[in-house]
Amino acid sequence: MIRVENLHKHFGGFHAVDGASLHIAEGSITGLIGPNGAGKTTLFNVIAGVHKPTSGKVYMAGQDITGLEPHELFHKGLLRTFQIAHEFHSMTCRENLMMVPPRQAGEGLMSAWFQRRRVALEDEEIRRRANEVLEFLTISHIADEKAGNISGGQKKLLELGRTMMTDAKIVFLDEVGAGVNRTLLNTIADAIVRLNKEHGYTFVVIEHDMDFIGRICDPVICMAEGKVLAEGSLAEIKSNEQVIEAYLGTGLKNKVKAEGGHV
Amino acid sequence: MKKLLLTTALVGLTASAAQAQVNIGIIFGFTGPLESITPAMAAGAELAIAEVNASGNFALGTVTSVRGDDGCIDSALAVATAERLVTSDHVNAIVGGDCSGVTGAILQNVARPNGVVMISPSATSPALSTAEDDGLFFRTAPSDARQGAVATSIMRDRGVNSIAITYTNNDYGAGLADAIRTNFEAAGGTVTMVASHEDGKADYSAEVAALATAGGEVLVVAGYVDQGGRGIIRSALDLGAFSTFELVDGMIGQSLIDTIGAELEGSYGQLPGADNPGTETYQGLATAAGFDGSSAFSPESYDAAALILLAMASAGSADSAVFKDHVMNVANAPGEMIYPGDLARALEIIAAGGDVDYVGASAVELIGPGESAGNYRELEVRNGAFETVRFR
Amino acid sequence: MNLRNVILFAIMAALLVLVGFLQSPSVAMGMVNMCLISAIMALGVNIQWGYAGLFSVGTMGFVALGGLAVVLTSMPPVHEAWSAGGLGVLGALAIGVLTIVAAVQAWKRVPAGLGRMGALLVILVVGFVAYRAVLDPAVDAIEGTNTAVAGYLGGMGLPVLLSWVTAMGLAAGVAWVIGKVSLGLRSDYLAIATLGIAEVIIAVLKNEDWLSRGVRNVNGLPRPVPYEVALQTNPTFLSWAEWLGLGATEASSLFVKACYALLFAIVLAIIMWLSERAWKSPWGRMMRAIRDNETSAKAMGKDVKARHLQVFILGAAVCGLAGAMLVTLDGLLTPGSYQPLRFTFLIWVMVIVGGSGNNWGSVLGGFLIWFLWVQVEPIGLWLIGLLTASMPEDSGLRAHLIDSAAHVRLMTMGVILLLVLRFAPKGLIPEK
Amino acid sequence: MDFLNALVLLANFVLIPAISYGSQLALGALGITLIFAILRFSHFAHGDVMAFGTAGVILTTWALQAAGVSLGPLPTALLALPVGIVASAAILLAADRSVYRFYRKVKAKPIVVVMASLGVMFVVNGLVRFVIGPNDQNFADGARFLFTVREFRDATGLAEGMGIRISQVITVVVTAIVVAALFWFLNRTRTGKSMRAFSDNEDLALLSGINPERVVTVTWLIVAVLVTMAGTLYGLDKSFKAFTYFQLLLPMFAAAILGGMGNPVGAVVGAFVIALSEVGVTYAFRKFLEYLLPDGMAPEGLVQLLSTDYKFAVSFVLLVVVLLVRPTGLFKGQTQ
Repeated sequence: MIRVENLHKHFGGFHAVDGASLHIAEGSITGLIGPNGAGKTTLFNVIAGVHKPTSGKVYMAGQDITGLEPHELFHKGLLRTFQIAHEFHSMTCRENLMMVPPRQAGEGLMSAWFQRRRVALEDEEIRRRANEVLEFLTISHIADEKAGNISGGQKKLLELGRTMMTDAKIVFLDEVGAGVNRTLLNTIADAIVRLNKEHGYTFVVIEHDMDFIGRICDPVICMAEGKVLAEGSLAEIKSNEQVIEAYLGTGLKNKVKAEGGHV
Repeated sequence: MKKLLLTTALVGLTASAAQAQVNIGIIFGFTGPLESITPAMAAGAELAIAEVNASGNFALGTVTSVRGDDGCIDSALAVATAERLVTSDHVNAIVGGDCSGVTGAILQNVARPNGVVMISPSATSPALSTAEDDGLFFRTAPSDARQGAVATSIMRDRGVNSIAITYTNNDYGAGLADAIRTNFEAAGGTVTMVASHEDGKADYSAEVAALATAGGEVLVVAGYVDQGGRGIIRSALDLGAFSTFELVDGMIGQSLIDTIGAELEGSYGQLPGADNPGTETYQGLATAAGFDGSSAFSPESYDAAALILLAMASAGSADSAVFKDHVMNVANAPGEMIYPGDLARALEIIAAGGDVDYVGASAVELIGPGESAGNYRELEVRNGAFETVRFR
Repeated sequence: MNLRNVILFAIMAALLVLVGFLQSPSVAMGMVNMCLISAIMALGVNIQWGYAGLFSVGTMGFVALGGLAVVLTSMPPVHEAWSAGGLGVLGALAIGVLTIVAAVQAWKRVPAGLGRMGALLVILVVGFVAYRAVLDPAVDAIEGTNTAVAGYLGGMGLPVLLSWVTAMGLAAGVAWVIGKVSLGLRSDYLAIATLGIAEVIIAVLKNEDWLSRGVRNVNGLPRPVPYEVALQTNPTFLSWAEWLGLGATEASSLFVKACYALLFAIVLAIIMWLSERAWKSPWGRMMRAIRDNETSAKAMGKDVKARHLQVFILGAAVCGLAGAMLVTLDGLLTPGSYQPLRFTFLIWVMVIVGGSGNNWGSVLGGFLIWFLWVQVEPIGLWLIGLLTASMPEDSGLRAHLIDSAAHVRLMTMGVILLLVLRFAPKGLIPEK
Repeated sequence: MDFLNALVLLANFVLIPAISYGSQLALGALGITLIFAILRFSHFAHGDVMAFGTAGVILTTWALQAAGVSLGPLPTALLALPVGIVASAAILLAADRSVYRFYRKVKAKPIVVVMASLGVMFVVNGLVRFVIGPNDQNFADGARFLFTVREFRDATGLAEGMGIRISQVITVVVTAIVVAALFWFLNRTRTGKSMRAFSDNEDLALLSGINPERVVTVTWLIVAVLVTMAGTLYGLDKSFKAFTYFQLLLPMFAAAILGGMGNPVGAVVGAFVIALSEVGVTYAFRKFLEYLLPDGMAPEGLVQLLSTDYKFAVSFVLLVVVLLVRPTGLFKGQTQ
């Protein structure tokens, strides 16, 4: 589905992604783990078109998609969510979902002005779909809340919901579980699995919660210092020497940093 | 909001309370690029009004004046202000506006529709000569076309063969520069360069540098005395680019000599005015009233107001439709010559059925479409002051 | 429209009616006209800022272009000037366009490096020299023809109302170029860039005399409504006026203003209808999403760049339209009158005070701020008159205060802006 | 000889004016860039605050002149500087306390603060006219020239001359001292270092115990010094007029952005680039070329790239081009 070849992304002298190569199989739920600063989010950003890579290639279904704009990738069926929820805060949850479907007739000014009926019909259909998604995610009760006012976990659900509003092929989820309580996390996990099974979405999930990863992901890829360290089932990864060292090493470093006042 | 309503109401009330009198609107750009010379202009007009009131000979009642701001360059504001003065403060006539652009706008959008006489002391654009005005528009300043001819003859008489011209980038400057260029070239001289300058800009070295390369014996400065024109002269002297300047009417002012100093000696220029003792009288009156009477267009403003009031007296009516036909009569011969400070006497003569020839502070002589004939004084800077060389 | 908004508009209407009673109906009608134009300008800015969050402070440039469009459309052509240098100017403009196209192509085709820089430099220098060589003599010839009243190419001699359409086209076209170049910049930089570009537009208007007489102004633009003077001598009209119990002067002045007001109100109504309809459609939903979070909107497949360009052009077109209406109302084009304080910052105050992102808010802001802009001066004069009434006639302070009265206007605008930003940051009519 | 003449010509008409104008812009642009670095917004009221501070200097100068105080060949205004600085510091701090601090507290978007600074601009604009009026004010005294064009020509025997004014010398010297002092302050003192830390990373700086309000206050004080200096030097060199100072806003911003917003070195360089391009691109090079080219090859026209009407357009075209090629300016400015 997605093949990444020897990808580099440098910010000045800092090598965030340093020659990563990996392959994501169609229909899988791949977990991407690694210590802080391993380059996971940067890798996401490069694949999703937010950053242009310094070098290296990204292929989707055999097609070179390196350096395409995010909105172009969206139309190819590649979607992503963000580590920190990127909801449209002044819009209601339902509107957050309704804005997603591409090529809506009503997004053209001429249709919006002069084809009121056509636009209304189409919008009714989109609204119905949005309501279904809300139902699916069990958040129908907040459909008319401003997205800026809902809880962090609900925002994560909403982001997941947005990916359901279009015909996605592959969805990148960046730290879906961060700051989400256990109950909601389970809801999210269920939703991911169902989407994978029922709609055939491929998922790539960055997450620190190993229970979560263990529950839904196979295979799991571990990154450290911008490179891919290991790939396999979670159990295999957990017993990998290199992985343990990478986690311990930076774990210690992080501890020191935290005491030095880093946030 | 309530307070605002209240104040608006009160403003309205004070305005309507004044209805029994004769009202004169004074519309100048109290804000905007000319904001520094307009106070002296308004003071000039108000001086004439105060003089008429003090005389007790004005049969039509007490004269009050209302100031209005035209922003000099904001025609929408100018029209709104004039509209307010005419229809709400019920002014019988307008002294103003100051800049030619807004003057045209007020004339077309307010004065003509409402039939109100307008006398501008400073709008000199030749285009206003041909504007439709229904006989309502006059100006105590001559059209720039005339000044071009005068400036040319001054320079040619002094043996100048090549000049560079810089003008303030508005209709006044551009019109004047055109007039000077055409006249000077027709008289066989060379114009090396005509470059504009923007008023109120930070730095004029670029303009002066270009003018200096073009060369010329004299730099003609068609600008304003305390605006870009002065900056250009300062910069030209500092850079040694030019040493002699020909100054147009907007550039004449003691403040120019005061700030530039001795280096200006020998430069010359022209200012509207005939061989006129009135100018000096006016400056004395102005000083006594606490403002600078030599400030640009201040005498013309005095004259504009005085002309309106004398024409009203002569017509026996403050109605524009009636007294507009009397403006030319009181301004021109025959009749007794009237100078600043003589307004009481003028009113007496008029009341007695006599004829006056208003000369005023700027040697008013109205011709053709109601504009100043264009008598000019040739001035030269000698011993730190403008001295009159001759009249043209 | 909820009750609160209805009340706000009612208060605004009451203020204008009050002006009609206390000052005069003619003043009030004149203000209504300017209020309508201001409201349209504010809508233009609101489209750029309120809809898309584009901090563009180049409003003045588009307003001025609208004014230029009126001259180019409605003034009769000056045949003398066309035969003197019309071809030369057109040729020079063609060379200019070709040069830019060639430069852009070189930028795209030649690989980066010294070669590209060299090619660019050669194209630009050769193009510039050729442009000047063709343009300069043509311009001299044109400007030499009857400078006092013409000296320019004139317009197309079409009905003046048509110019309102061309104004939108002209402003939109220029906005397309500006947007292509500068919309990628971040907010503050975009502000300074557009501020500067607006100044450049004014400089062109002031200095390219062949185009619209430069600072010499174009007077006597055709009017879409009858002249007062003509009405005053029209027997039918006079009998109407008499029937209404009005003097001929007042009636004609009111009638003409009412005609303008009707025209402007129709335009405002159309723009409002289109704006509201667009804002409440999926298009509006998409724009709000883009404004809320550009990154996320991109990730959801929205072409943010193209949409920004679209609203930038739309807003510019609306500002251009307002500019054309303003010049039509004035009957003359005075390039010197375009000042950023009046035509950019004041419009921004209108949008912020009214409520950005809300069309009705912008309209209210346009009305209220124009009302204050005109009325603060007499109120200030009156207040200072009260303050200084007890001072002696010859007091220096008194004279100083009276001379300063006119500056109260700017200060008031500043204070209002600060108060609204602080205590009602969403404006008088907030976006819902 | 011809070469020397050409050089002197260029120095007199292009280099010297551009350097003194550039110095004045540099001080203004430094203030803008500092505010941007520390407080993270574009300060639109800068030109008017400059006028306010200068008005303070002028009023004091007049008082000193009336009292018969004089500095000999140097302008008396230099003595009055502290009063002007206090005045502009007062108005800046007042604006900060009553307006900007609120937005800092609620962590408003920078754009909102920019709008607030527009409001402050309107208010100060009116205030200046209340205090000193809209008129042109001249307050320069002391000697005017170090040497004049004529003196130079007589002394060297060259056909071309150049003059240097005392005000230009003061401008350049004062600018050099102020810029040097500012850089010393930012790089060497504890407060300066904490300001730089604050500018680099606000959160980190807060954690390391820097008092943000103190940093902000110090910033405004420095800005007060910079604007008053810039305004006074400009007023001495040309003249004071409230409207002109408002107009200076654009070139100052152009300079700060060109150099890289938030970068002090960039602001200084940007100011000189703007000043040089304004004077240089519109300069008519005919005379200059006449000296350098062999006889008979002298050009016919004025050899002027662009009419002076468009001189400030040059700085904007330059600005836009630089921003397109290097979005952070010539020197790396802040991106947020």
